[in-house]
Amino acid sequence: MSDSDSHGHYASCKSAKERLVQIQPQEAPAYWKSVAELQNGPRSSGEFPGGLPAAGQSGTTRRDFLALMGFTLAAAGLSGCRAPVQNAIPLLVGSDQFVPGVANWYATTCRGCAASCSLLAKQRDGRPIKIEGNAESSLFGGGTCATGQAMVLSLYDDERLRGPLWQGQPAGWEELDRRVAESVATAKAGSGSIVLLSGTINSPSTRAIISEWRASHPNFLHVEYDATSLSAMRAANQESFGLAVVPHYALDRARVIVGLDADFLGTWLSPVEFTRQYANGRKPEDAPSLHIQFESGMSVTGSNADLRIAVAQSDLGPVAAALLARIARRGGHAGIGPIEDPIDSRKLDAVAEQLWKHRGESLVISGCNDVTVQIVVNTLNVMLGNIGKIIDLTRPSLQRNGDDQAMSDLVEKMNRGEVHTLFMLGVNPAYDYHDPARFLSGLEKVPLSVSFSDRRDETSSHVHAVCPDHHFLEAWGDAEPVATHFSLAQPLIAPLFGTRSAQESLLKWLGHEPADYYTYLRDYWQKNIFRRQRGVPDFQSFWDRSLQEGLVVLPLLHPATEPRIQGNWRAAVHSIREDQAKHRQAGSADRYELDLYESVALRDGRHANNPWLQELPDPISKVTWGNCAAIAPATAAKLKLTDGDVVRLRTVTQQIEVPIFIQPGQHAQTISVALGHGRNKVGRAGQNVGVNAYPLLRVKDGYRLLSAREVTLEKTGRSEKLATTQTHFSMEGRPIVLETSLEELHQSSEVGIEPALPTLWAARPEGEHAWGMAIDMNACTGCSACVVACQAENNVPVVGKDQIERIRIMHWIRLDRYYSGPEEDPVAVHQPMMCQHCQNAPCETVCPVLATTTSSEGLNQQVYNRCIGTRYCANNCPYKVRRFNWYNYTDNPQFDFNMESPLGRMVLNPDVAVRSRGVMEKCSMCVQRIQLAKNVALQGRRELADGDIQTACQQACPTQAIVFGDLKEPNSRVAQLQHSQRRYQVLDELGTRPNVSYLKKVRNPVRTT
Amino acid sequence: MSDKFLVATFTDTEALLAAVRAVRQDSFRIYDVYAPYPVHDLDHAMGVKRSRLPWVTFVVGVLALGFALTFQFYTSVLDWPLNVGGKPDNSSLAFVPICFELTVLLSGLATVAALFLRARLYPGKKAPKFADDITNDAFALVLRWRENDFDALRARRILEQSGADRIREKEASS
Amino acid sequence: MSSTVIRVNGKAPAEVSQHHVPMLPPPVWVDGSPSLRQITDDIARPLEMRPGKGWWICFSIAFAALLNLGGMVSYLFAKGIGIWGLNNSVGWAFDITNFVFWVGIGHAGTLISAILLLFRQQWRTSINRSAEAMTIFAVMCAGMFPAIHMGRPWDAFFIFPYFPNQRGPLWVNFRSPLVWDVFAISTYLTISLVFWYLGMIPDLATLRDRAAGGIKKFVFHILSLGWSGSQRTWSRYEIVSLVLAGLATSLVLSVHSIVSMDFATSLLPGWHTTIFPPYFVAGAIYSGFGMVLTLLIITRYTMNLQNYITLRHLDKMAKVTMLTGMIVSYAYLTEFFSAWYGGNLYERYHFINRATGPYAWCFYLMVLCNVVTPQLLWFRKARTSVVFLFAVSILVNIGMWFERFVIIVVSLHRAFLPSGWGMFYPTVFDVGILVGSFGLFFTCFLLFIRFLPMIAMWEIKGVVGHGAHKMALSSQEQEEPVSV
Amino acid sequence: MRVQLALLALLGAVLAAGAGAWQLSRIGIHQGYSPAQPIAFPHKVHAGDNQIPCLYCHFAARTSRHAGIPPASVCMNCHNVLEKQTVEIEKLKEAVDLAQPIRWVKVHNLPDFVYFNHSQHVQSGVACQSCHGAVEKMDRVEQVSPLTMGWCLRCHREHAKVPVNDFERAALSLKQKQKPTAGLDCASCHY
Repeated sequence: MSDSDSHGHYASCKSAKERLVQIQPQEAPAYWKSVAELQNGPRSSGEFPGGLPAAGQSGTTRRDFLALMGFTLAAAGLSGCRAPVQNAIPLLVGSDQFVPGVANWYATTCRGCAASCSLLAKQRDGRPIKIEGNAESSLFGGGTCATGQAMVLSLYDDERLRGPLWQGQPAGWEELDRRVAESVATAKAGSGSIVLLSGTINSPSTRAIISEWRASHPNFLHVEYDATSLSAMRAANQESFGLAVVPHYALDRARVIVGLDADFLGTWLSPVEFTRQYANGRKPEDAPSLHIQFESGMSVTGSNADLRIAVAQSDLGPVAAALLARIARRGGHAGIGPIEDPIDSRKLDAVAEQLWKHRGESLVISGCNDVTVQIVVNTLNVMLGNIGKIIDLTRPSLQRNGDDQAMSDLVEKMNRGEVHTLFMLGVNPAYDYHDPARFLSGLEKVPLSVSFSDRRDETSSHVHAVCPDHHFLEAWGDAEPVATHFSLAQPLIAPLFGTRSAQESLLKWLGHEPADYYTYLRDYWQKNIFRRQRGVPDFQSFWDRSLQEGLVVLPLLHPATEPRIQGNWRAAVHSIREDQAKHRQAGSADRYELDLYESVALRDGRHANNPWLQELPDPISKVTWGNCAAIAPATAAKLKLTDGDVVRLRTVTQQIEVPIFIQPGQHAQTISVALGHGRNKVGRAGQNVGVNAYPLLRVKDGYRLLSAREVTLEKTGRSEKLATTQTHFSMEGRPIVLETSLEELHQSSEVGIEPALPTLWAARPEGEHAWGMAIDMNACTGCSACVVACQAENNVPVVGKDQIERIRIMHWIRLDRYYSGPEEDPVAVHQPMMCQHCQNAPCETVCPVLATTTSSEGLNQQVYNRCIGTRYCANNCPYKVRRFNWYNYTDNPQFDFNMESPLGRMVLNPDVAVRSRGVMEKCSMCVQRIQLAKNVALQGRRELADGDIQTACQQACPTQAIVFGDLKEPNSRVAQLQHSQRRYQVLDELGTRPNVSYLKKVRNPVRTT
Repeated sequence: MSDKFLVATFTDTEALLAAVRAVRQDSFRIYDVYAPYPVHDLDHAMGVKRSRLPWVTFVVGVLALGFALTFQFYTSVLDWPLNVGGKPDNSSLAFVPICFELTVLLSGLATVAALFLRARLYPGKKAPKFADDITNDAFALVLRWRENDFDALRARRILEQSGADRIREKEASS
Repeated sequence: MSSTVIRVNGKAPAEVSQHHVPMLPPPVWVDGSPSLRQITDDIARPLEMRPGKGWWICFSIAFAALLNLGGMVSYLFAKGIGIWGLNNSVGWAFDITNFVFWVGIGHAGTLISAILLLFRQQWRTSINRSAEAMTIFAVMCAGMFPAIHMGRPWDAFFIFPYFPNQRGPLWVNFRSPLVWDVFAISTYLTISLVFWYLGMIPDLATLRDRAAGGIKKFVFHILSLGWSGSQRTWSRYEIVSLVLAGLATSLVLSVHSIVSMDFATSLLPGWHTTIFPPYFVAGAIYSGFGMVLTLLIITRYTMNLQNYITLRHLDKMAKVTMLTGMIVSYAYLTEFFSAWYGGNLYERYHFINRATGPYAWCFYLMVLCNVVTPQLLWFRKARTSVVFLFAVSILVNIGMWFERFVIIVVSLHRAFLPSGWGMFYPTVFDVGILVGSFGLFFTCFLLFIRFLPMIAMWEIKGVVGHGAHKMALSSQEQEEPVSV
Repeated sequence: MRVQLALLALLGAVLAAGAGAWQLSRIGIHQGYSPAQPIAFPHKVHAGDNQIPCLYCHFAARTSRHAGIPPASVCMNCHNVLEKQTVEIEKLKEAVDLAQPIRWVKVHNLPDFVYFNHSQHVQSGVACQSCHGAVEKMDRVEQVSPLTMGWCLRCHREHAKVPVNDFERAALSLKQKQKPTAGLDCASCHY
């Protein structure tokens, strides 16, 4: 930045010196050692990949993280700071795959959650700096979720262990291996069982390793445990179909989707995949599907539904039963007694009507972890004939294998001292088990407990040995998210620290020599995957291709067999009815129900130390840095509560204190609290942010229901400030998000684009391109992937809770969420809002120093080094999308997030300047990508083609709601969309003439009368 | 070189004016009159012509205006036209305020500078002192004493008649 | 000058004087019929003796505030604008409010000395000098804020179109009102400074001749440019003063018009309105007179100059204050009317929000101070009660500060997209720097009245001279002795 | 004559100010910077006498943002077979044998806020010399260009058919409207 010349150097020199002292000797080479291996073979170990220092051009901070690698500013410290000497240290031995300054892309598989999306990861100068979806994937397309986008940052997490621990002390791998070997030996001798407690594992090779363990150790036990599990669904499917699986859904083929508290667009099972299918099935131009959502709290899914019906948690079952009763009556199935409708019968009639009308092409999903409900839902789908059409049981999803009962049994076993050796992989029960005390007491009784956690978390700080696993960007791996859909994961960088992949450890302890997971994986694929495919003759080329594409889809092993329907659904209905009656008696007005849901950003809590995700506003409440209790406006009024008042939620055994948030559309008797917050051992960013609600959840016949009953609410009198990024939820009747109805759209033939408003000024000569963007308000679900993608691509800083309370969020793209209609039953809409790149930009006229002007290609360009920070442009921007650097957010102890730490800064994109204090910034339409694409085209001696350039937000969007391109190119998608009759521009009556246009939201209301 | 002067001091402006008129009638040429404040009608009585300094203001003003206009036009239209909010390069209306300000600034400064030059006012100048209390409450009428054509006696008489308090001869370097 | 009939204490001199003089007696702006020598003594004495306790108390308070300013501003430069309460929704608040406020204060001085000079208003003579000084110090305070509100003053020079620059050359954006501001403010400051100094030269000469010797004499010797009181110089001098007065007058009207364009040329509801230039100028004069009143009432006591700054002066200024106050009130009404009549969705909402939103209390405080208070000045009792006037003058300044705050913050905090709405809460640094700017202002002013003649001696003499005062004096005798 | 003196003083002050301004405007320009290198590599011998094309060693400049300094292996391609020995070549071989990276000193440093892409320019046929000067004549590389924005623009203007000389440009734009070209956009270098 402009003042870095006068001041930055000094700072950077100083910091460089310090850093050289602390880090250079042991760690700095460590980063590069095996990148070199990766790139140039072992010979060049101990070197730095050539030319990178030139990246030192790009920003004080960029120079700093080079300093971290121990060379750039080596001399600068000494040479005084007036004109710092910059060194450049090339490779000794060159490499043909590695050109400094040119990014390489590698296909890999996400490990952010068990959904295992296929990814392309960008590696620049040896560092992974960006994650994108793999467009080749037939399941996930090119999209990602917010969490997936942020995974690259957790690679550079300071809290990761530098090496293995024994009894909390750093130890050597040999020592650990010895001790584990001993323990396993004694265990084998029969003094208790060996248990691998893991999250869902859908990596075939890893499962192979596990079965090897099972084979060689009779007393070996593998327990899969998910904090938010679907084990009730598996059990129900076992009963209904004889298959204990989670089915694979095809939302894009369903004409009617009825969701019962399943947030499939937000967090449920495989959100990216579902979001994509959902959007594909709802293109308003052809017949869009109808979506009805029954839920207690407002979820991303609910906010997109055509009809959203708020119901209490305890009424989900009865609702399912009531629907079943109606369908059964139509289908002529006898035997369901009268069921008292928990909600307005007309609504239920309407829903049943729709379902029945679309027999065979409808879908009922429930996220309820309650067997009876799931059985009823299964029966509904069976009676509607959706099985095999919309619901695929023969190619099930392997994304949620957790088994609640197995877990609770294990805890009991541990407490009985029957477990001798316990391995824990990707689980953190001490945090997310509903009875952590019980688990920990059991853990104490285990002679040897080993955790593969990458940090000292709630669990791993109580175990004997911690054998930190790699981050997935450092490791080999594979996955089978949905049966027969395989994908590979490959390392983009050599392990930053002395970690070891869990598989390698397991192999070693099995006695494999050499315990090399890569070889094992390769062999496994050769034996199992390669065999099952036709087409590629020799394994090497098959392997290379799979590695390059990252995924393989195989034909079914055994042909699909229609599952037979069995199971006593009448019993299920009966028990639901009883339960309902029981609850009715117990229930009273001051007893509330609790609805616990997975947080969109932090998921079940494993990502709590990722500052990008902590600062990502919740898609609905727009609250960052912590969770809160969503309460219906009416309830809040009744209790005289306002946003931020801290209340005590008390169940029979447990209680938490959490600030409330008044949530339109919240069910009056139900309070919703997000899970995944309140980690107390995770790291600087996520430590004690929010409240842990897991202890409140209720276990019903062995299944962890993400809900509770008989909850009392007490005021504490305290009040906290909620760090929310949007304070006003009504559009105040302003034409900001325009809507149209399906009929209107299909009837009206008139082309929607109204002639551009007249301008006072003569048209200026045009440049070569005219970049523009079109955003489909109907496709956008508010999943927020674009926000994090933009943050990762454009080096957007994290500012922290305090600054966000002061309304100083830096995100370049903002997801505005507005409500309309009555506040107990509102209609929501999400609007991505970023710089509109106006052709008559109000911001430009007022800038005294020409720091922002319109480029020849229609971009509103912001020149950081010219900006003097009057903030006049931001004041005059009607869209309020300009962001001011109130402080130095980089290398500033006051903002102790990733950009403060040398390690965290490795994620920065060298092609985007890091902004310094006092400078205005905003969406640049990823101009660096535009320039790169031009350069690539130039090198290929060809013209730019539509689609060559994808902005970060566009690329990340699972629904492809964002389209970027050249408006002057008549055939480009974006230019085509300008003719859509849904097209409009926000606030165009001001004459700003934006280059970003929106497509109206289409409403398709369900007649409920 | 040092000259001789005849200095008459007054305490009353009426007397001063009378003296000035009388002296001039008698075709003496008044060297100058010194007063603690600008006495009205004195210019007229002394026959001092109205100053032409306002012309400086005008000329410089016109030049400044021209400069401001051309400078803004040159920088934003000719030298490097940039697309600022889609506005025309030559947004002449937007140039008005600065044209105005520069005109006022430069012409104002020029006028004052001209005054200082014309009246020979500059830091460190030693003020000619023909009588005490000129800057306080005294008025002085000064006649130059030229050898061989200055009738000192007559001058004194006229001055005395018109009510001067004191009349002295004075050597001073002009 | 006899053409201007000026009522003394509401009655025409004709009525009050028992003398059968054919012509109307000239108005009297000095009490106690001092001789020329006595005028010199009265006005120069304060500068020659040690200042009194009152002065020291005021000065130490002001200087403390100034030090606080220095500290906070350095901290601001070290840390960044973030220490203020500003945010993404409200990009300007105290900083620009203070800027506009001080520029406004800066208007009275030039108005009094220039416009009243052109109108041959003699009552200005006792107050113009200090009013001009006030102008200069106020404009200094004002100029400070644009510089510090960027947080990186070392880059501020980008705002000047200078050559040579190695950027192509890249100039500045002459369409931006901020650039206009830079020129307007610097011009205004320079011209006021020159005007002030020019007017002071004869008095500096007086002081030079009074000074016994030593450093003081030397300094006055240098500053007075060898002024000798020559009538030939006097006549040129008066011409030039008139010319400058003309120029300065146009500045008085232009500067605040240009400042108002910072807002008027933007498209924000509440900013984007054509009424601003006249409205701001009136407001500026209003607040300026408020401040002059405050200062004069203080100084005429601390420096006991009741004979020169008479109640009749205060009465005059009270009248001007009332007039401009009513112009401002009219502007308030017009704004609301055009918002309603124009029917623009955003405009209407803005004004509803101004009167009923979270910042409504600021609005009503503003109305109380700027619309209600001046009405009391209809009463002569009010206009001649020093204590009351003092209270009014303070209220006027509070009101005008809040007017700017309302215009800036209330417009920004709820603009077009509700998603971008947010509240502004000042931090200790916002308030501290505002207080500090007063410290700067009063420190300068107190030093001024300590070391420079705060009343234009030669002009007073000009008024008193010509024996005119003898005549009017007699009218004094029947008048109540007003020298309070 | 005192007045004349004052005027002279004024004139002197103005001139001094002008000179000062010029100097100020040159702050941060390291034209002529020519640091000593760990191995005194003579471009004169390689690029000059032996006519080795720039892009043979700086191959990255074709495809990358950075021209890059050639890996030692590239040097060794020739120096393995050449029997000529000097102290400097010894240093090189030693570095290779000890797998000891060579710490070259960067000569051309752009400010942090500028994005410069070598490939873009190489591919558009800009000769290396037009920015780096006659490197093939240098024993030790020296920064010959000021590397200021104005200097960059000179070339970009030529490329955009806009006169470099301010007055010519002024004259031209009086006649016809300047067509905007990407090469003159702020965002082609600043982002």
